[in-house]
Amino acid sequence: MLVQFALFIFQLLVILALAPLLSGLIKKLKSFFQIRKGPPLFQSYHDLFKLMRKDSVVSENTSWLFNAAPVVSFASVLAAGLMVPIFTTALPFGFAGDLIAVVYLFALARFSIALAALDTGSSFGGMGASREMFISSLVEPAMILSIFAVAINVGTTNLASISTEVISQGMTALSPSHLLAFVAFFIITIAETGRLPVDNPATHLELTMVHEAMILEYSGKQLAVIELGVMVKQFLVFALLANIFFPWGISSGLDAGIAASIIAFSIKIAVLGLCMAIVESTTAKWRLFRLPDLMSISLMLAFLAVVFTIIMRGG
Amino acid sequence: MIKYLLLAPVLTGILCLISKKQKQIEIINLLGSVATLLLGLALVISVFQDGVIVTWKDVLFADAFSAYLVLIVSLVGFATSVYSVGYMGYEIKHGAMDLKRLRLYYCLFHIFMFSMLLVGVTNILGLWIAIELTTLVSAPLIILYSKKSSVEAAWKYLIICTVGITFALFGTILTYYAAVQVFDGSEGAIDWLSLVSVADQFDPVLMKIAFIFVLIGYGTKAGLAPMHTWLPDAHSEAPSPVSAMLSGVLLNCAMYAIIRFRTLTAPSTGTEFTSNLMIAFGLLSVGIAVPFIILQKDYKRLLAYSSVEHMGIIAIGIGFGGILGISGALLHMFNHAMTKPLMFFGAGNVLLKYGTKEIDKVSGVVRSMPFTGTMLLLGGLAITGAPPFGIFISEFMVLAAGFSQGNIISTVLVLLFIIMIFAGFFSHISRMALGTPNSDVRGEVSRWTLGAMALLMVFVLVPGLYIPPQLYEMIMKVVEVLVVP
Amino acid sequence: MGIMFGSELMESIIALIMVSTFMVLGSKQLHTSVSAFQFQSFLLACIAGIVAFSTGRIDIYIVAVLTLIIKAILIPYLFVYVIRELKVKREVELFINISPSLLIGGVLVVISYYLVRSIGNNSQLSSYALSTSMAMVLIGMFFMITRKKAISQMLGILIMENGLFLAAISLTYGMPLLVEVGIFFDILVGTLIMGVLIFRINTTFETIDTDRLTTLME
Amino acid sequence: MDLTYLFLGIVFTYLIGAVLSVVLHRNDRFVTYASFISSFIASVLGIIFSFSVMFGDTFVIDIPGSSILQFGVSIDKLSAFFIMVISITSLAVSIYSIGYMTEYFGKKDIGYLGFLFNMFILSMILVVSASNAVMFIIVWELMSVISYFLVIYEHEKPETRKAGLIYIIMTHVGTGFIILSFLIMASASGSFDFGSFQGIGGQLSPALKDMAFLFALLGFGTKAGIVPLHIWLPYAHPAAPSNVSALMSGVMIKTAIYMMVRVFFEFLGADVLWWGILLLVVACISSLLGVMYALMEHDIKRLLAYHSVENIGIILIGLSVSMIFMSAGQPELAAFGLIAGLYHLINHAMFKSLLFMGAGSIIFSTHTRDIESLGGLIKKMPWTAFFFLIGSISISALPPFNGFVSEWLTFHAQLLSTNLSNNLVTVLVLGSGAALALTSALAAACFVKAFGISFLALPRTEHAMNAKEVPKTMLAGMGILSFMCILLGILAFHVAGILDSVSAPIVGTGIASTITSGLTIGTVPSFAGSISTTWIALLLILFMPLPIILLRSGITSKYETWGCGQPFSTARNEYTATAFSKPIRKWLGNIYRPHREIHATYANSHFFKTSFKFESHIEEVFEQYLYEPFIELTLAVSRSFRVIQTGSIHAYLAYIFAVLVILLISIITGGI
Repeated sequence: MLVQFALFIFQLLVILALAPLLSGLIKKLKSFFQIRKGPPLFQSYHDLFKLMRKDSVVSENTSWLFNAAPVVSFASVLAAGLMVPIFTTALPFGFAGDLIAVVYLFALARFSIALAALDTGSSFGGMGASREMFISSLVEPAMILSIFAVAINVGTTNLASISTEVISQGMTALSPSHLLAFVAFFIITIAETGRLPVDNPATHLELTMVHEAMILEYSGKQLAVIELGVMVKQFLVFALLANIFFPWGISSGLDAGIAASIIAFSIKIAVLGLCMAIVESTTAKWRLFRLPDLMSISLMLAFLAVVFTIIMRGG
Repeated sequence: MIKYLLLAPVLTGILCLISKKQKQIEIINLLGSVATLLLGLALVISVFQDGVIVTWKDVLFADAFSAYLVLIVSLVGFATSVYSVGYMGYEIKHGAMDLKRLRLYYCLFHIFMFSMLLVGVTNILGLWIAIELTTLVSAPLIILYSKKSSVEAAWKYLIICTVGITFALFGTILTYYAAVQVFDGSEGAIDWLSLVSVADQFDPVLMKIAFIFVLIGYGTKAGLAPMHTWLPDAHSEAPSPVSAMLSGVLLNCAMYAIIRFRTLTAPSTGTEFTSNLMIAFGLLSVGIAVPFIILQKDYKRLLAYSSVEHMGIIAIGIGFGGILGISGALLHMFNHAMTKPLMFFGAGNVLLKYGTKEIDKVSGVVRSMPFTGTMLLLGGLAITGAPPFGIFISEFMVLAAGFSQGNIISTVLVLLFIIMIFAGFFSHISRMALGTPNSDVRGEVSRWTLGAMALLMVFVLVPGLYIPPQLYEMIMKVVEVLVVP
Repeated sequence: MGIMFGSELMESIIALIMVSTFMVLGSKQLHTSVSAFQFQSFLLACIAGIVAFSTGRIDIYIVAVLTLIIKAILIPYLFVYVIRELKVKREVELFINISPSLLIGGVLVVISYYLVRSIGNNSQLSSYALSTSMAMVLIGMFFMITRKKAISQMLGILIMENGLFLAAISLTYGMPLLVEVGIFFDILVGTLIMGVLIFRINTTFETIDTDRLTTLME
Repeated sequence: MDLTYLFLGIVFTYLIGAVLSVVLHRNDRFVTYASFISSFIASVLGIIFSFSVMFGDTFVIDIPGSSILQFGVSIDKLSAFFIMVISITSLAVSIYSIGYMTEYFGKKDIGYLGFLFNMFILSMILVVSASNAVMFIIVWELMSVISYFLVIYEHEKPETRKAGLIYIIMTHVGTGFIILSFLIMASASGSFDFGSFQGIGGQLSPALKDMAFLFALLGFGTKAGIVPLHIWLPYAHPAAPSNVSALMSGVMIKTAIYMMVRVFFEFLGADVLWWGILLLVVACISSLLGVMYALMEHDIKRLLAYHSVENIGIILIGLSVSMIFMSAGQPELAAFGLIAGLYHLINHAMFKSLLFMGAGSIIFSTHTRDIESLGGLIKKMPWTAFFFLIGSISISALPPFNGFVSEWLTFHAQLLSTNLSNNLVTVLVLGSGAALALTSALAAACFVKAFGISFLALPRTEHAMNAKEVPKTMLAGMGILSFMCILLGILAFHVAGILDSVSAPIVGTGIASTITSGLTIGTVPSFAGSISTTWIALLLILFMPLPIILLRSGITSKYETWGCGQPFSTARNEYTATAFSKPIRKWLGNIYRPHREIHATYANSHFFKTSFKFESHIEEVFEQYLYEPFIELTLAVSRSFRVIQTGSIHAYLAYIFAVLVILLISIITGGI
């Protein structure tokens, strides 16, 4: 029981502590590719602390929902965080939700922020919410199919079990369908974390904003909570990518293996961050109405992954 | 018993003709129809308790089927005579009728009743005379208002039905001839019972020819397509109470004749011959009603075409045969006889108040005349075969019979037609009943008309939820008479 | 079954009846048609007389007399009366011309003949009478279809009824008297009502051309 | 025996409610109390009754009857489950109606509605309890007819009349198919008793069996509202008073699912593979198109009606997957699919009725159904907003509410198809997961729109400006169902056990012990995966204080929304529902076929617009390309038949003559 509680706290702390670092890392890597210095690696922490110290200005049009949305979205992202294996597969709340539940917890976060965006009555809020829900509609089918592809491969949707199962399969797990599913999921990650070419996290240009448009009216502490939530979500999605598809090195409990696990995880995340930075640096933002094409690619890849898995099993 | 039953309407008719005042005529009418109803019920009871009644030199006789028809005729006759008091009273009040015409109307009405009762309680030749008599009596009833269109309708009615009836007589004579050959004497029996007992010895080809003539002949009168063409004219042009009688009972009388002849024909020719013919005519009738109901602009014609449809369903039920098919058809006769007059009563009230027969010019009846409007809507559902009304049950029985006899294609076709008719019919009725009234019409016609409708509504609704064991037993007895092994 | 006496005579009378039917069908004058009908009714009365004589039944005598009075005298008179009163044009108006009509009439006779032949258990006379009467019923109806005037339609019906009568009297030697009387009564009343209606039509439509009676459609 | 009295008690309480409504119809207030309190009491009895049957034995009443018309009641666990769904919903709706009907006081006859309302619920209960086909069809049509009369309650409006007509015709067509299906089964069993229909599939020839299936699918599909038979829903639901739409959409269309389960599984045995596949395809199309059309609506009730199409699709996905498993001889998996379907069914009953009541509350206080003219209602009607939000979250399948559980179960039912030996079918079922995912994402988008546009930001018109919170009874009705939504979400482990006892007799095996353990529900052993909505809810509650503590300190000041450079921002600057759904409209343009019309009038030059009007429509594809051509064809054929009735007596006589001659000739030739 005590071990469980320790794991619970540890997982939470790790998520909250490392999420801003990942943001900083990607920014840094991107700057590297753009041959500029870029912000310091820990700039995200500074930003958050700065926002925490500020007062909030809230639109007079809003209702209680505007204040509740950051709370709900933050809580749901954290709850999801407890189901995602990061350093260990011995998750205290692994039973409480599987991969599908994690996806839907993210959806809950998105839902609440989108409503809050509409609550301000600003055109930007509406536009952001509209686009966000549009993109999420595009992402969802591909996401579920790639989850299916992974799940039928290993016979489970529980994240911890997926990791252990993939490890136990050894290198045979790296089948074509596994890799296809990975690519599909990577594209989804781009959309889910609001990165180029889907959304530009750095922009405040009205025509291209999606997520930023939604939270335009937030300021101060509330903005900090939202930003932290977004970072955590990004961290979790990366963790998913890392530990579903390449779980090697993850420890199976709170023991000595955890140190190795931390190192392995850091390397995996860094590599993924690098990939993301490369993608972001080499593509321009796409028009909103070209996104369906991108998501169709992802959907097709995921579908092929499913088909390959089914064909491979024979019968 | 039978004699008194026949005497009552004749007496009433004569008394109506010689009465002086409107009140007097109405009272005589009501008393007369009550007497007829009671005598009819008495006849029904005694037939079902004691079996077949034969009186007056074998000319008059009553078995279960006769009793069934008598029941229908006297019930609807009673309701209609109650309705007539309200309807004709309104017409008199508004100057559309005078006392002379009123007298004539009631007289003819009761003679009409007499002729229809006679249909049920006589032999094969008497049947012909009775049916011809119904034509002759009802034609003047149609031209009661002597409008241009009703004269035309009456002429078509008279000519086409007379032609039909002539065919029927020819068929009857051929049947009689077949019987004479079997009895091998100059004096052939003409009562149903003796004929049925030897029907299997009749010459099959002769009986085929005879049945074709009878089917086309009485089928004309029963409104089977393609001999139905007079029906929408006559039924829509007649005053509404008369339309109710024409549609509700007269068609059944003709159908009664066909069904009777079927029991004479089928034993020698085989049931396949009669069944195929009846199914074919039935399907044609139901089918032909579809386009005319869908495109109809006149609500009384709408009801008339619906009668064509229902006669078709009865024919199909008989054609499918089997206990289920025949009992379904019989029950359908009853249900249609209750529902169609209800609709014509409603239509009559609408006509009196709105002064038009065009569907498009009537709206919001439930607002302007709540009771009539509700009855129209419910009746519209009932007549198109929606549960929980009686017609649904009998239609369902017919369909079930079709399936159990393996006539699947016909059954599916019937169902298709019925549904299309529902769509057409109900869209017209709901357009009339719902919405806001398009003129400042307010109030019901008279309590008499409402009472008549309420009475019929009971008979429309009850068989849909509960078939009393008495009625069921009665139908089973009739089926015994009609089933051809 | 069968009576020896007069069966040959009856056959020839039946042949004459057939001829009279074609006379009705073939005449262009209304008066000629009515006369032909009158002649036909007279022949029918003769047949009834023969049957009555050979069977010795009183009621058939009555039938013969009734036929003579009603069909051969009363109804033709009624026709003449109506024609005179309404000033009906003498010339009949047709949908199908006389010669094709006659041809179709012939076809109908052939159909009747074949139909009756397929009935088993028939004497020669009765099959002869039956085919004639069936042909008369069919031709009567055909007559109604092709003639425009209301009054011609009445005539058609009466020819059909004559056909019936022929069948009734020669096949079964008459039906019970009560029934016969009933049938006669019906025919008479029917004719009267039709006559009345023709007057009504004439007053409301100002023509008795039934082709004009087409206000009721659909 | 006690149950008999209880059942009769339910029936008679409804009847008493109906009779009282008629008797008291002159006094609006009395009649409202009388009829809705009766239906409330009856609903309570119904809940008690259904639970006693669900945890007891099958309940049977046989009424001896003669002839074909027989009545009898047979309530097994499946029926009891549906009685429970009906009763819970009608309980809430009854309370709601007490307040809602005040809207009609003095305008309409309340007694008429009260009578029909009670009879409507009663007919639904009888539909799911009927033990014989004839009785079933009668009460089924009774239900349809009564709901028709409820739909046309406000028949003064032309669109209501149109809605009623479309509804009754469609439902009648459906009944026709049902009759055919029953007749096929009855011709094999020789009786109309449902007991004799059990396993009748084995006695039918394959062709007839397929026919029976197809006819039943078409018949019940019409009532359930599967695409393309759904066209009546978006007309009928908005036309009816909202309390009635809540019942119609929440429960009535479910009765079709009830009978589908009976016919497909119990009667026909669900042992043909393509049935399941066909149903799956239909279900996916329904769910997708349903939600897609919902997105384009800004009439709140039409929007909800289209969502019913969507949710029926989701229910049917569970059902069809279960059928596929049945045909593959895997009853445990079939049980899982069926549980998923039934779970979504009860969920949909709860949140859809809740949402319709919410829509009713909006209409009650704003008198408009157009969400474009709403806005800001969350401040005027906080409780309504709160309940509507719960409904929205539930229908969007967000954890930990009930919609999430059933969609999770459905996803897993789809995943279980890996146990099928047929690769093609497996791929198809897994592919349908994408359809379900898209559906649920679009549903979330749609409810962000529906809730956001109508409740949030500033009021767009006077309607919304003058809105007031609705009476307490209405809130209570919504509150009950909101509570149920949460309960069904967080007590998933328990509900799944109950549903298993419903599905076990149907598929032949119970799987409760394998799928539930503690507070979690999982899948069958061949596949791992589990959730615990209870724990998710606890975690969410646990984490909520965290940010709240962070936010607590510091000053929050109010200021106007940034007006995008305009001096001030007003309601006119707000995003509209049409604008919100624009990206999706453009993306799915091939399906929607949107038309846009822009009318601008100019003063002097091209640059000075005096007025500007923008219109955007989408095509009603099914009406336009399926129903209208059919109707046109029918009318054209009918017109060509008019020639028959020329009015010429000669033609009429010629018909008779022709028929006679033809028949006589065919005797000669031996044709007949």
